[in-house]
Amino acid sequence: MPQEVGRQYKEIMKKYLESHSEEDLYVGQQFSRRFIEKEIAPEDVISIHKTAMIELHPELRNEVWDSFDFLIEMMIHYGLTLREHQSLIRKQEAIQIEMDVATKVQDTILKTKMPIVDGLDVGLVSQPARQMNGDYIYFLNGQNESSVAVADVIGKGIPAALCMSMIKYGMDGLENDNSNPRNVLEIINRIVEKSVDDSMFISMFYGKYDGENATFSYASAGHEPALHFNAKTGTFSELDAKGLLLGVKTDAVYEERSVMMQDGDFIAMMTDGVTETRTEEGFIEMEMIQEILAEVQDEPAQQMADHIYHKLAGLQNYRLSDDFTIVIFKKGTEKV
Amino acid sequence: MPQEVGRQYKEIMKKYLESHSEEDLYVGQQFSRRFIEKEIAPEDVISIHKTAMIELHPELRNEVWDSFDFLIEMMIHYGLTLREHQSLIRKQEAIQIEMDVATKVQDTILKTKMPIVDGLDVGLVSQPARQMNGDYIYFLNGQNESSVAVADVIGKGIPAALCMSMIKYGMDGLENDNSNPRNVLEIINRIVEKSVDDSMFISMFYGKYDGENATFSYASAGHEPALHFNAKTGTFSELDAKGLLLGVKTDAVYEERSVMMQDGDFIAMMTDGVTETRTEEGFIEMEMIQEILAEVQDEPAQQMADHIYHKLAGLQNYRLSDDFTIVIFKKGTEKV
Amino acid sequence: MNYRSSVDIITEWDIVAARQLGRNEAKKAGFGTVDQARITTAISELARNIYLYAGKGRIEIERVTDDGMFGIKIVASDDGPGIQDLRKVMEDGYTTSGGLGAGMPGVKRLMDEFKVISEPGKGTTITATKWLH
Amino acid sequence: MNYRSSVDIITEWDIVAARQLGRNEAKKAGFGTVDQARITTAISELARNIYLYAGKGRIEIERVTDDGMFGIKIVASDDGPGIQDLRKVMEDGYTTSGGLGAGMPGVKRLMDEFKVISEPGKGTTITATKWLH
Ligand SMILES: [Mn+2]
Ligand SMILES: [Mn+2]
Ligand SMILES: [Mn+2]
Ligand SMILES: [Mn+2]
Repeated sequence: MPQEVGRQYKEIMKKYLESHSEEDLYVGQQFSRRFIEKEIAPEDVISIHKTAMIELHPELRNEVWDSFDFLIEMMIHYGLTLREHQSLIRKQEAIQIEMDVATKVQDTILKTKMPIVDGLDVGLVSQPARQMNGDYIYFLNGQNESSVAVADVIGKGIPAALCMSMIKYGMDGLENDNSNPRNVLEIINRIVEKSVDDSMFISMFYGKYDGENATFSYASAGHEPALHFNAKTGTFSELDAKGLLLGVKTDAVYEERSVMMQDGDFIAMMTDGVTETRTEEGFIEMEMIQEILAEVQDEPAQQMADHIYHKLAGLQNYRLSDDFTIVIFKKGTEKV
Repeated sequence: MPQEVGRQYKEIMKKYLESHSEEDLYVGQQFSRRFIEKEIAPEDVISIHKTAMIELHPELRNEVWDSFDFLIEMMIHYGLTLREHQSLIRKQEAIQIEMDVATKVQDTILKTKMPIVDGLDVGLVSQPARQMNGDYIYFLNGQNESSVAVADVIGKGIPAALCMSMIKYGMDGLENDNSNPRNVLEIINRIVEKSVDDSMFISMFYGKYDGENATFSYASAGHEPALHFNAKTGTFSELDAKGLLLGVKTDAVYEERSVMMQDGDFIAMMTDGVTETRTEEGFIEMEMIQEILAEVQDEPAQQMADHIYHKLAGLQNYRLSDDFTIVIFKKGTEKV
Repeated sequence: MNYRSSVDIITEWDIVAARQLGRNEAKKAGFGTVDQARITTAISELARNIYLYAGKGRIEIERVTDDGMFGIKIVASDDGPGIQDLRKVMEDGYTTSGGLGAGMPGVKRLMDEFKVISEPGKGTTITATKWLH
Repeated sequence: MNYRSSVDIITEWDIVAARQLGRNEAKKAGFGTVDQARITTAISELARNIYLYAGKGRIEIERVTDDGMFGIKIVASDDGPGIQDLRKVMEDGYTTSGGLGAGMPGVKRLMDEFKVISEPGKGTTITATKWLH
């Protein structure tokens, strides 16, 4: 303990004992904060205090000095806890650095290529609510066809990240003849069920656009329904199909349905971070999403996705409570 | 603050002020530890102390009481740091639970199947030094041939775990005609280079046993050489091949070499956790590993692997400083 | 009708004035020495943040009652730059080592209730209440 | 020639005796009040661990010199069950909430040097030294 610290402490306390002014307490408290930064333990503070009192009031009775010794003894474990705290903070910082690296690795591993198919215009927004995104998008491109998996991992952090890399490589391994929505979900379900612990589930919507006959076929593993906008009638219909969440049951089967797309039609697939947007007045209605999409029905798909993101995130002051993902497949008006 | 606490404090201190006995300090300190458990802040302790002193020695001068008020003010930030500590501990516990789940997920994702090939006996030990294993083993089984990748991820924790899942799915995706050692390393190197940040490298040894002509071909990405035991001559030779660590350079090329295996021959592939076993006298010599293996040359491959693990881990009191992995391919004496 | 008084924070001395006001009010309201010191410290932190980061602002102190409970409410307001990343400022460890002092998590712990409203460019209002138990 | 004295730990009262011995030695060696309390607390923790987990053992206290430095060394030894997972016992947070009290990391922090030798089934010897600065 540098003697200088003790001298300053004595001066501040001396002034306080004479004047009882708030200013001295303020100065003293700012001073005590520097103690903590210098890792001076609380028992040291008592000792500094005792020394200062001995110098200022040597006439005091012995009981006072003894009582300070007792107090020092009482403070030792407080001092230990404090030092444990400082080491824990350093540990926490190391974990943070590790998480940053992991996020970067995950981003590179999980990146997916937007499809280029004649006559299909694609838009995508995927915004994480916290550091790691628990929504996952995977595009699979064939000749004259384009598929997308929109998934939401229930569960967070590192296990969820590992889970997504598993989905990605599962998809990468798909053979071409297995790429129908119901087959894809069945295969991925088996992989997930085998690899993942019971507390982790994944909802997934898988949609495939076949450019040959302008058909969109889809299957769903407990995921939010998609929205199909019919340009001719100007109306929306929900696209939903029966199926359990991935990872619940090995031999789950998935319903597959399909719909024809006309020029100007679009299909919006999303996660519950979109549909369960929560404002101060509560959750928004599905009609609201439809209205927002209808406003921009003539824009390119990417602008449509950006527009709905800014509208809904704005309602929450851009503080998302869940990961937000929307994918738009729009059939071009001109056949290229 | 329950009054009872103050009353007990006063009693203990009273006894101490009268007798100055060590016993009272011991009792007092045990008591102070319960304070911390009850989240009683250090400023509360000063206040309890002051109250006790007022009751025991009301005759003391005002400066004493004022000095305690000053001390309370000095302790407020200590109290805050302590409460921050308690919340940090809870956060740390949550992270620990997440890591446990991640380890389990990783174990399931990464599990690999030991090969069954006529005439080849395989043994494996892989022991992590800490919670997550940074060594990785992957078996690939074809008709009448069996391959193994032995890898060591340089880098730890979560990023390393993500990295291994990437290798695994990269291997899963290999086409049969690409399964020659040099091709495998070139493909995996490209995947790793693309996905991984510059601070993470992987060393890998890839060996393939072809049952048809009893040939073992291999390539190495900056990995420890393997050992080939020639049963006829009773001597060892090192199997090494030129090649950069994975993830350094996109277009790295790998040398491929091969060796014939006779009945009773075995090949031991390992990570540096084996060769760099550190005892109190320093690192062990490669000769020592050869001697230990030679002792058990007639045992089945799994017993050989277990034997060398127990020998070397025993030298370190089973406190491994690095992950320890050894794989043994042994050519059976009887052709089945 | 609530009793209410305030101190404008412009210079560092105003921090001391706000502390003094807070301590007096806490004492009058019947808080013990330690809680007086905690309330004063919370005011000190809030006033210091205004002085350091917003330049100027105001600390108001109110006596409040709610459902038979009696307490003291601190309102710290400024028209400063606002808090960019509220989530980060509320994180433990983030502020204690840096310039914000005991920072927001500290003030939150010293008091019983705590609320921040902040918009970048439009200033910050922090309300914190401590109840007499 | 080093001065050396010891206390056998069999009952809880022996913990107090070991503390007393340690405090006296620390005082004689010239340590200040706070360091006396820290050395005594370290002895207390070690003796308590012996009493609670090994049943019996011994605390020895030595004066030591090294390269002109002067200090006090505590040796705590027992023939108890030994420590199963040394790594875990040395972890922060692990011991403070459980039965081991301030535990090993605490003793390590109270002193300047610290060493454990433990083999399951064969007992534990802990050596901790504090230097006079
Ligand atoms: Mn989610
Ligand atoms: Mn969600
Ligand atoms: Mn490694
Ligand atoms: Mn290694």
